[in-house]
Amino acid sequence: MIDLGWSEAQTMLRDSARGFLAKEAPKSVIRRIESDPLGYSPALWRQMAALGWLAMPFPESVGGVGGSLIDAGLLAEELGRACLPSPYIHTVAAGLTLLEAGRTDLVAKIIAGDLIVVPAFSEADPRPIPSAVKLAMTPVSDGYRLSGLKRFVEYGDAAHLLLCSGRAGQAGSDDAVTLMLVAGDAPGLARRRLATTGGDPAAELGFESVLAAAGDLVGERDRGWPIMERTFNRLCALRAAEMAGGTRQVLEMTVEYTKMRVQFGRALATFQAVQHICADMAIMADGAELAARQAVWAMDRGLGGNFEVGAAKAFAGQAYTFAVSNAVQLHGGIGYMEEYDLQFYYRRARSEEVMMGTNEDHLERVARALGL
Amino acid sequence: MIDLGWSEAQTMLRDSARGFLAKEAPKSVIRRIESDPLGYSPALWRQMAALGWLAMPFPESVGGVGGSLIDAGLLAEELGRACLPSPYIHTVAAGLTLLEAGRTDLVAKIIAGDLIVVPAFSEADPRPIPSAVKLAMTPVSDGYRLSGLKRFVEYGDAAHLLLCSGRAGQAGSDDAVTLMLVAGDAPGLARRRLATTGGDPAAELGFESVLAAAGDLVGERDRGWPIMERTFNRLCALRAAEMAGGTRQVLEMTVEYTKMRVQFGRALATFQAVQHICADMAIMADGAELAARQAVWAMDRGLGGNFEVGAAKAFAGQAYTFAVSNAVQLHGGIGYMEEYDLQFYYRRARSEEVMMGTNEDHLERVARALGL
Amino acid sequence: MDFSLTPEQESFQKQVRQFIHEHLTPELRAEVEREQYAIGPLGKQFVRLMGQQGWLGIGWPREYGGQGRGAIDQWLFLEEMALENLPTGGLTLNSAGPTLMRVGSERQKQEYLPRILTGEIEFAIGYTEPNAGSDLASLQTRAVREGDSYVINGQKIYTSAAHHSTHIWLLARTDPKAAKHRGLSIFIVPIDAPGVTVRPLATMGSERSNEVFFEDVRIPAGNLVGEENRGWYYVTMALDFERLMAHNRTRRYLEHLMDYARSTVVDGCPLSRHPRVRIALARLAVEVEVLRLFSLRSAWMIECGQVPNVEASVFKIFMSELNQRIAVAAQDIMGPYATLRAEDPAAPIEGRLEKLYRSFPLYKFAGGTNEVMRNIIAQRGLGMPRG
Amino acid sequence: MDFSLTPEQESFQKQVRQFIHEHLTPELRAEVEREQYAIGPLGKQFVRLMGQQGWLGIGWPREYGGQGRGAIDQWLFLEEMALENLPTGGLTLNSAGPTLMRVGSERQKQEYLPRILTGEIEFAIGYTEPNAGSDLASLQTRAVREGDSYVINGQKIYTSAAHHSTHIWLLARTDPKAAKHRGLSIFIVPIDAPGVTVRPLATMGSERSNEVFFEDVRIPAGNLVGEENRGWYYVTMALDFERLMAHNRTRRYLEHLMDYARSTVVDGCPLSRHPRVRIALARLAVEVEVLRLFSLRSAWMIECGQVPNVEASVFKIFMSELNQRIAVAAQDIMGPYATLRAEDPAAPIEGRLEKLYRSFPLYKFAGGTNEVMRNIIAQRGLGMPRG
Repeated sequence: MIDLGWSEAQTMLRDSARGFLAKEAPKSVIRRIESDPLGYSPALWRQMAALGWLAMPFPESVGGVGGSLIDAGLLAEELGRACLPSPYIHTVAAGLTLLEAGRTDLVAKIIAGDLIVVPAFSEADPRPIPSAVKLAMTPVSDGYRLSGLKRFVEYGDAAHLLLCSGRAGQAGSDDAVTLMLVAGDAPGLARRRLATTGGDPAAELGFESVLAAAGDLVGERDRGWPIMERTFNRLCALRAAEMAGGTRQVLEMTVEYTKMRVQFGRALATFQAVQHICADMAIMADGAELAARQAVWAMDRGLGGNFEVGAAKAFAGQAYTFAVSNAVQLHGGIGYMEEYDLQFYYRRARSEEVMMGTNEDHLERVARALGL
Repeated sequence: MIDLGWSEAQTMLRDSARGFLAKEAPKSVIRRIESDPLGYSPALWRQMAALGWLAMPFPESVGGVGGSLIDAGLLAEELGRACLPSPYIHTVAAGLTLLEAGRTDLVAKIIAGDLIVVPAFSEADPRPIPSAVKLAMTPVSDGYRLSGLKRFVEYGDAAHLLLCSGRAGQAGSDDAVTLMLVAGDAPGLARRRLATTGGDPAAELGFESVLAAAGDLVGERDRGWPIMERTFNRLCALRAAEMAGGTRQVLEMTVEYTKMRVQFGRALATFQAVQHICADMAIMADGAELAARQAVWAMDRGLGGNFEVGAAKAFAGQAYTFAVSNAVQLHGGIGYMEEYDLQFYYRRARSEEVMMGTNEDHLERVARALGL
Repeated sequence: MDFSLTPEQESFQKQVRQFIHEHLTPELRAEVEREQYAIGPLGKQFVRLMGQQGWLGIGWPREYGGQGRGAIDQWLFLEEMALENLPTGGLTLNSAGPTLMRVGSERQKQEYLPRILTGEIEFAIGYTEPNAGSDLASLQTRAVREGDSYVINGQKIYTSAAHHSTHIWLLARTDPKAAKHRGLSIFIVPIDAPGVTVRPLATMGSERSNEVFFEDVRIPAGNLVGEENRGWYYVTMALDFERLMAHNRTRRYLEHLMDYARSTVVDGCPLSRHPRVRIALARLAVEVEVLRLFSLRSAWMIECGQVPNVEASVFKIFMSELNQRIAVAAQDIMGPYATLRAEDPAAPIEGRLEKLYRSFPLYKFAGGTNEVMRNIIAQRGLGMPRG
Repeated sequence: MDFSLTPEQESFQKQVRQFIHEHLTPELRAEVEREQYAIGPLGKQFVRLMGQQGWLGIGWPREYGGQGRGAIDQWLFLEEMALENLPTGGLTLNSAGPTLMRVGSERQKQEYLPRILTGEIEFAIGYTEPNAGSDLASLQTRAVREGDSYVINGQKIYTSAAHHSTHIWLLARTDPKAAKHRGLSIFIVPIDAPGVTVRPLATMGSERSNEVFFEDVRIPAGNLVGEENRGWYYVTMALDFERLMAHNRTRRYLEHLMDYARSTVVDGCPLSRHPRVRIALARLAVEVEVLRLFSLRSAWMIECGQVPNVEASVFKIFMSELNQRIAVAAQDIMGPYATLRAEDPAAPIEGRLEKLYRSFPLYKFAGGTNEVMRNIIAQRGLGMPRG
């Protein structure tokens, strides 16, 4: 039954999350996190685990709270509003894949806040298409040896565990992708954090004959593409939710600022040009929110989701960068200063728009989903 | 020496042309022309000839007034302002090619207002690229027999003479294009006016074994592409000037209307949102004008002009359609009514943007000119 | 959070499709394409048929002969109809009718409501005047009480349905001394009342519109709707009944363009495989999906008993500007073929996208200009102060 | 109508190129990239060198030691410098200096003008305050006459050159009772005057900016420029000297992007051969050309003795929004590589387009917001009435 609102429980979760983040993750904390080599806050991570955020989408049978991906999406919106760097959506998306692969041992650790797992799919060619997966996974007696490069892997340098895509077969079809878990501290793995616009810790991972055990295969060898695609879709749906949250927050900050800022004896908010720009931001924010929520819902329902997720990621990306650039314009000088909060969103919007598939990459996925 | 203004003589020409068109070509006349099968007004054409407009770009040695293409560009701007359908720019562009080909006999007739010649380059694939030219020109003893189709040929059904592109050679390279003059009433030539948005008389020409005399070859057989390109560039530069004139006129009409129209006790022109839209229209109008004038100047100077003309045609096309859609929006209902003048510009802008190469076709030409 | 229909809603949707499938003849389809908003003879027949079979009243309360269905069902119905560009009873059914239910006299209810439901009565909405567009409340048409009658003088413009309607739902000034919003009243004026003249207005988009002139038009006082001088309030109320909007008309334009791209081969492969065209189409498809979500949101809010005021403005702006983007994309993809009108034998997809170019401005200024809509979003939605 | 340079202008352009070629060391290039508008030690040296060789004064009248060249020559000079992002003396040379020539005292002219020309003196422009941005005339910094001195108290913000300047060109309120435009005056304040504090402001775009605080700063009355309370008039005059703008900084961004597209192979061919990328780059190239024409137009008008007021606003809006379009196109073309900052070893084209994303907002609000610029075009250019 059509229901576009949050339930009562979800409303409570949202309010408590917003309160928690306002108190524990003000911009001073985020500033510290951005300059910290880890790129996220382990202390906050433990608190998030204690609040049950990491248990949210997992069934009670494995120690979860039996919520849904929709609850995780709600939290992603709040994380986006707070602009807090954290591997939450990555760990949730990878965790659900581990759950499906029967790795309840790892899921339990995730829920406890003891394990950060992130998907490591993107390479030198960062497009989310099978042919871009090139990491070599050479079968050896005791498992596989991995060689190659991953790039733009968010939290890839801090994660305990990486869910890596690669190629174990000879040539074969484009789709013959294999998924493998690799420890973050595996010998032969060189991790380097990239310096990005967003200050979010995307990393480059160099694999030099990194050993992975046969038991760390996720799904079957050469048949990993559907799993990878599902993981990717969940991740991108949550990312769209994050961006929708960021868009909404930026709109609200801008409306507040223009109400308060007086020029020519009038609040900026009374100028028609200002109102019309804010109205356009609101339209984009509404669209991003609805599209993102539908994408999360579709993934929660177990639908394929290529269309919904592609649409959400592309639209939310467009909405977020539209919002931040107009927000800075309406703030004038102060919005451009490092010490003001808006710049976090401005920089993050750029990174989020192009990571995990650019808008155009997702539009290409949409085109395929439409049979074009 | 940089000089972006009109000379004194040009200013006089402009004022007299504007006065003439205001008096002789009001919208009632244009309405009549649009519904007339000819698609232009022979009476006005004779008056234009009498005013020396057709003599403008031709040297005195052939009976011209020794003006320049720049003067013709100025007149094209005024024709665009008046929104008058007329084969002026077509005949000027084709006429200069005839002049270069030594056909002073025909040029004299053009100047006298007795001959309308139009380029007939576009076919079923209307892109302005050599490979799109397919009209067969089969050599026979007494000349060539032409078979095939031309489409979107402006004034093609009313012109006395057509400057046709085609292929006389076997296969050969893409560039092996041949140019040929064909009488409008040649046996085997079926001409049909298309029903277009702009109401401008673009035509479809069916050639069934149409005979053209060997003497009507323009340039050398198989070596027509550079001539065709030069003709096309002159034509498009003048078209850009027409569009720039239309853009300026639409802006002025809109500013006047918003000054006069009162809503909520204030002239529309006092609303900031209205002012900002008009400012954006003005920016585009200025850009279109400068780019068009530079393109006309470049062709007058005998430069290659692919970059300047491509830039002008693409930018003016964008400017014109931007202007008309905002103009209708600011006019509200009245701008949407057939009996109001704005709709002529609205419809014409669309046709002019996509005829003679779409914006993208011209951007592709720009890309090539830039060596991309 | 749920984006799916109930099984009952799905089955209702199927019924609507079935009904359309049964009654959409090629002739009706052709008429609809030709006439657009101006309903022709076959369209009128179709409306009557819907009336007979109860389709007009799906959203009306049972006490007035309707089916009393929820907003989601109504929305599904509108969507299916919009996909085929079919008439649905329009503002008569969804604005004037519900207003009459609330504030009409018993006699008016009995006289009009049943015949609205059968499609016999149709109102043309007579609000806008030459000098009262966005600033509607400044209108000047006068209605003066004389005994048991009102005498009406003035002029309306852009009265699009006037030539196929039976009545005009007229907003006129009854108290010229009151503040401009306070001296207005609503009247029902038969289109054939002496002194009413309908003059056709041709539009750029080929939609028929009209001017309506009132010269000493005398109507019974009983044709006043509700109380005198409360007209502005009723108009506002009526607007709130119009918040349900279908997005499928826009979707259909995009489908036409996709069909064109799939079936047109350039440089050896269909345009739909050219990267630029693919991405352009996918971008529009995403926006059409967002538009669908906007229309779904309004339906859901009404279903929940809320009035989607700001949300309807969001839909309206996005819809109208998306129509423009589709028209512009058509131009980029089709080139000069985008300029061929339906009557030209070489026109692709029956000239529908050519027509869209001439029509899209209508969506941007009609029913409240986008500028006014943006004011609403900023002021009511975001709480920004009036300028 | 002529778009070509005279042979003399072409030869002057060659001289400028030659000068740059001789003095643009890799070290200076690196500093310029790093510091952007914050001129570093090598940039300062370069300015002094230009001063010694007479390049700073090419547009100044001969009587003040300049070359007295026309606006087209000045424009050619600025364009060549902008292409390499080199400092040109900025507002000291092109705004404050010419204002001093017109309204400065004889002593001020002798004290400042020669040393401006040698690059020894540089002014930071002290106009904007935290509560006086677009509405500059509402500024609150006070200058009070006390005997032979003025005592200044207040705060300026976004004083971008303050940390490498020798003086501040200060706009302060001298008559708090007058209408807000009428009580302002211009002062020259040495940056090392007691009571002046420069606090750095870091920006998102990594440009250095500053706040400047004035606490009982006492300056000689002779540092008043022109007459008391005529400051607003001088500011307006000074702005009219700033109408000459180079477009080449924007062009260079596009060239970087084209280089990237030419040298990056995707799916077996360079990005510059991918249709979507080609058309996107060509579109930007057309817009850069239009921007060039806008800047040329201003130069030509000044050459003809006109003040390109509205035309400068047209340039400024188009330039700033084109910078944004280039940054967005970079994102579309480069994908995540567009986010790599200069300090990352994997960053393409030295991170310049990454930087542009963080910087482009500056162009849109600094030096008059685009909103104010649009007001100017509408009101002064199109004659639309004030709201």
